[in-house]
Amino acid sequence: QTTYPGVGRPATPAEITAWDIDVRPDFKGLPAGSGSVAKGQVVWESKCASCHGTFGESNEWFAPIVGGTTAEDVKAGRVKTLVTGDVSRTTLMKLSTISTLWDYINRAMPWTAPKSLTTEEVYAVVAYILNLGDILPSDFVLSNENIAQVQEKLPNRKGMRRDHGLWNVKGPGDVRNVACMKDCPVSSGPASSLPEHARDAHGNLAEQNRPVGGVRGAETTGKPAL
Amino acid sequence: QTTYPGVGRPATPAEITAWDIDVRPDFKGLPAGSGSVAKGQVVWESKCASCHGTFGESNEWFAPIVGGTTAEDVKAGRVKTLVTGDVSRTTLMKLSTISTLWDYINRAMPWTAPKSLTTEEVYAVVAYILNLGDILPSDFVLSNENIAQVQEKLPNRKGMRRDHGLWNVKGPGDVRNVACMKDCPVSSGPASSLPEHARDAHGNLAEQNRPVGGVRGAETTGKPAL
Amino acid sequence: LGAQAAIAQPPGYKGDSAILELPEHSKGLGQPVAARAYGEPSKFEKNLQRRESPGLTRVAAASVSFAPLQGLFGIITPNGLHFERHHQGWWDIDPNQHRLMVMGMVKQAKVYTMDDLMRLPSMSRMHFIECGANTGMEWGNVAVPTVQYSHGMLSCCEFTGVKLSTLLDDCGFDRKNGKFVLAEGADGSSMTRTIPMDRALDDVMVAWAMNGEMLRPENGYPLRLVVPGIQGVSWVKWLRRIEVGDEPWGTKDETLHYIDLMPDGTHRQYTSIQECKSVITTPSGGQTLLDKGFYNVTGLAWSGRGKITRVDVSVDGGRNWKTARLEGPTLTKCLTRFNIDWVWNGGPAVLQSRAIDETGYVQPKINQLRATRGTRSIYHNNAIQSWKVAESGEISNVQIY
Amino acid sequence: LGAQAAIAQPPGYKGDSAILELPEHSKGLGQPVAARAYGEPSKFEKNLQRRESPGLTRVAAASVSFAPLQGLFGIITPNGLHFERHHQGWWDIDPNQHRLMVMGMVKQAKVYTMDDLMRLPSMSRMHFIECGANTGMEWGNVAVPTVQYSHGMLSCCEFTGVKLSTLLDDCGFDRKNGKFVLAEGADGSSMTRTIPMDRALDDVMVAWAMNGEMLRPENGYPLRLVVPGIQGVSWVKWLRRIEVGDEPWGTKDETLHYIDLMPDGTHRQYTSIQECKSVITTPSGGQTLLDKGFYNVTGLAWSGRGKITRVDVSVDGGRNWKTARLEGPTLTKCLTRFNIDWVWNGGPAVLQSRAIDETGYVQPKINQLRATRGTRSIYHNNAIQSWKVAESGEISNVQIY
Ligand code: HEC
Ligand code: HEC
Ligand SMILES: [Ca+2]
Ligand SMILES: [Ca+2]
Ligand SMILES: [Ca+2]
Ligand SMILES: [Ca+2]
Ligand SMILES: [Ca+2]
Ligand SMILES: [Ca+2]
Ligand SMILES: [Co+2]
Ligand SMILES: [Co+2]
Repeated sequence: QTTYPGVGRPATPAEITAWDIDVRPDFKGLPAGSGSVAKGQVVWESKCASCHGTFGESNEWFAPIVGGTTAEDVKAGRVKTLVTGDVSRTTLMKLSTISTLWDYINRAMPWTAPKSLTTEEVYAVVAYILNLGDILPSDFVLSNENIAQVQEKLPNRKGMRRDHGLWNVKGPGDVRNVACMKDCPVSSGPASSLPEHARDAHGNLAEQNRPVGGVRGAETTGKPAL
Repeated sequence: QTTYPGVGRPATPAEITAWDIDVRPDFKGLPAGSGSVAKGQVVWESKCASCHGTFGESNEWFAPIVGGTTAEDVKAGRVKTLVTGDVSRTTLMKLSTISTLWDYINRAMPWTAPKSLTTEEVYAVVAYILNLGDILPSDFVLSNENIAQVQEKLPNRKGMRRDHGLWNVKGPGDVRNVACMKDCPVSSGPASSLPEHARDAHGNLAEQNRPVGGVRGAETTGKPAL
Repeated sequence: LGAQAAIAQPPGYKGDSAILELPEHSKGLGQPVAARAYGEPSKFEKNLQRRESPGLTRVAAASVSFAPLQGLFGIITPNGLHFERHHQGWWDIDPNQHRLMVMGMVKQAKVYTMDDLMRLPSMSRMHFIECGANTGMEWGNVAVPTVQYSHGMLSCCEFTGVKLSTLLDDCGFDRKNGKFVLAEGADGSSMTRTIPMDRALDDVMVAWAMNGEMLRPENGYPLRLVVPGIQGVSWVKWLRRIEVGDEPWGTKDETLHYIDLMPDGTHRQYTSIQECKSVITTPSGGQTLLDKGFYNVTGLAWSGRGKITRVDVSVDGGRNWKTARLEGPTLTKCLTRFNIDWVWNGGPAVLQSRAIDETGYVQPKINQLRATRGTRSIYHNNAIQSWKVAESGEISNVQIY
Repeated sequence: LGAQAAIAQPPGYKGDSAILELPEHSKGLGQPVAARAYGEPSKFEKNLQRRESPGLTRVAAASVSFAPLQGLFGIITPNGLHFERHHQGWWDIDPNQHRLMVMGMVKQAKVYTMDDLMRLPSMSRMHFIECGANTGMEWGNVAVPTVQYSHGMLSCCEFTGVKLSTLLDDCGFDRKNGKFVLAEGADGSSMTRTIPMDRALDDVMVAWAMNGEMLRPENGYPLRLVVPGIQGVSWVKWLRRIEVGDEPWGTKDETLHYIDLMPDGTHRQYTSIQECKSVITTPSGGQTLLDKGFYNVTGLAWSGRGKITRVDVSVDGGRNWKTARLEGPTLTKCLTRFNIDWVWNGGPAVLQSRAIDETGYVQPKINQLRATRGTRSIYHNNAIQSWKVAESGEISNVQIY
């Protein structure tokens, strides 16, 4: 006897198969199959490059997918420029689990036709992206058999941490400010102010505020701050 | 020194005059002036009768203004049909304070051109309405001088009460139900049910309910209740 | 396998095509952000509208439109579906041209612009607003089919504004002799209502916002009075003037309407407080249950005298009752949403709810109200509402006591 | 006469023409009820829109529109102005074709229609939703002019739905080994997020309604996850599937985005909780004070770890603080509106607010956050916001600590 008679029904196996597409870092959910770098190049150039660039370098639609990783990083499992650099981060610089790439492309790409790729195409294009990033050789065939070994080549595979207080609702905050009330220490003057060019970068603020009330939006079209 | 510097400013005498139009039962606020029944008839027939009927009898736009009061009532100050009758109530049957009529016509009538009447016109049309109700004679001239005496002729002037608990937030409720929880006494069967003709009097209820959820609106167009 | 597996599918049944064939929205690109700079409900929600009750009033500019309570959730009424009641039509007033005058028995009569008012100490409170005539059509016999028409002159918002007492203080009102306040609107009817000073100094607000944005034109933009617990007609819209006085005003809607005809032929005047009331909104009249089984029965409870402390629900026409869950927060003079489990066995049933407020007042039956007020009343019908469930699953409005 | 009478009018001044000459709306008949079956804001409110930040994202279907906090009131965000964040565009999904599947480590995988879900025991709760990237543009230096762009990925609604735990129980989930839940959307991105089981069993809801009506299409109609206190990206919209599992999923938005680059070059993953934060919304950046004198300073405070207990406000850039009034109700993981009096003397000033939640956590300064997380972060910037008031009355965005 169910607690909620008449509500819901068992899912059929075919229904579960149709929707249960997620692939986990431990490869639970990964369908058997394979795809070559060569085939991946075909997929990439016909279905992906228009947005992401022939070499995955495009900044046009999204941050670049490929770039910023070295053979050193592949060995270390840590991307060095993340420690020192202030550069924009590519997908491959951040990627710590290959399942993430597989799962995401499989569910969401190409952007205007998500879920249109075959399993082989997904394996292939993942392989090709890693090839573009100099992680896999040009003759590689990625498959459910060898994907765990490829995982061990990801440049940033050791780059993630979960030992912080922002995952557990009872966890500690990062910083402990104190609520000083009187004659509190403060820096002298603003450490940063809105740059003059940013004042109108969002349009005329007068038109983004109510024309009534105790305040008005500042006129920012062609006028300097008063 | 005000608590809220920069906020608000004194009202000028002319501003107060322009807006302070209310007339109270004790005639505070009533402007000096007068108007005859005869003049009232002219106002009524040109500016009011189209909606309220030549004799204030119209049910078209609103409940009738005139009717349902007797000479007896005028003497007693209580409208008798209110005690016994189950008839629809006219304005004059309910009216307990003449200021109410004066104030309302002055501020709100004619409906499509409120506040367009002169003070004389308001006195006149109030007089005419009371004449239509057989409360004032046809040669009467209503004025701020005699309005208090006319008040003493209103058929329902003694018909109002304020001794109840619905005016004071801490007052007692009218009825004291008790929250019986088990085997409570109930009448047998519905004392009243929705008449069949009322089921579709508000249109097709299927179109007034969300087409999703645990319930649907009943189809009430041309279909009897199931 | 769980018990549900027992609900066998036909042999060869693969599954629901809504699952097996991926929908377009799972396989394509949707619309961009800010496609609608000010959003609207789904096109599938168009049935939920505010509606008039045919024949209730003669003209639509002095009329009522009812909120579709049968399809609302929680306690907040979406502004687009807030009930309407106008006496001479609604206007979209230029807020920069709107003024509020506070005068009468004050040391200094003052004029405030909207700029001025919005600079004053502001407050935000959630309150219900109910027309005194709500459920008025049901004083005699059952008259209307759905909860939209029986109870839909009811809404609830978070209001923001300044306390009326702040303005009265700012003008130095006569604390000794100022016993009443008149509120007056700027529309054609220039609606006027008397508020006793104890209310005015308690929780009455001069408000410019509802549910996070400015008042809607239909609800008094740019300024209205909020008079918690008191019938909606006192919540003067398009508020232009406050006068302090020593006597009530006996205005048209205090002398000719919003008065209660008692059995002895007298009228009660200034009946203002909306007493403790509740109603089941889903399932309710005019709805049909899809099939037997489990249902969440939900509704609203409120009291003009304070907080709701308990709501009981009966499914057998008032013979036996169970206490419903109240969704927090339970606030003073605010709607409270209640929910309770129900398994419909397919037989006839009558659903009722009964609210209790913090004064201990128990929502009455209609016959109890009639015993005091007779049958010729209109306003302040806070009786227990009964919904009869037929074996077909169709629900209809009945009176049972 | 009061002190105000001192503000003398020019000789011969009769008064304001907006008062002396009665406006049209006081002398005519307005529009009827239900002129708009679903209402809209006043035409004078059109400046308050949700807006994109130019250059922030490359494509508007994977972007953000910001709520105009500078003009909102109270805690409820009107649905039409709720912020948007889509990854592959929004859809208006037919609710009768929508399904929710609950599967994975459960005794019985089940499919629910919307009809099914809306029959289950429902609950209503008010919660804020904030994108983890809110205020992200300000990690380095000041970048945007107004609170709409600095803090406008923030909204607050009353949500109605069923507890996720009710569904998990209904399917008999594996209490021993089921440690995480995956939520998946039905849009093109089929957004997936991992929710730890302790959250899933606590206050997470599967919701179909916001602010009294069904979800808006932009916000997940007909079904979304509500994960109180957790960043908005986890509040999966157009929810189609829940899977119970024993490991987190490391999805695209858990591995490539919504991760925090620490000074040592590692990324923090699964940073989810929106820590205690506040901001003054009026007066705020890009606004100009009308003149000297009294102002109500108002803003919002919230915490993903519980209730707000106190908000302090400084007008001298953090040197001295006063405690603001909190508007009730103060609810857990919900916006709290604060207000405080201020008299602007015409000199320069810097306005700041600092919230404290029930865990005792005090909202930090940006330099304190940077000391821990460095300067290359994007998400979870809950720093104290500073608004500098120039002598002209124009207010601008600055960082002061
Ligand atoms: C029409 C443009 C378009 C096409 C074609 C396209 N993408 Fe994308 N891609 C995008 C956009 C936009 C995003 C960012 C989506 C978001 O914000 O969630 C994206 C994101 C991605 C990401 C995630 C990057 C990250 O770091 O988050 C990957 C990987 C990716 N695409 C791979 C592919 C592959 C492989 C194909 C072809 C099979 C493809 N894309 C085709 C536009 C496109
Ligand atoms: C165009 C139609 C129209 C015209 C012309 C008109 N009225 Fe009215 N009158 C109404 C309506 C509609 C109401 C009800 C308003 C409401 O609901 O508040 C009303 C209400 C009244 C009432 C209140 C009745 C009651 O019991 O509440 C009085 C008195 C009245 N009118 C008098 C007049 C007078 C005097 C004039 C002319 C000077 C006039 N009316 C012209 C339509 C009209
Ligand atoms: Ca069923
Ligand atoms: Ca799975
Ligand atoms: Ca510029
Ligand atoms: Ca001023
Ligand atoms: Ca007066
Ligand atoms: Ca009929
Ligand atoms: Co009313
Ligand atoms: Co986000």
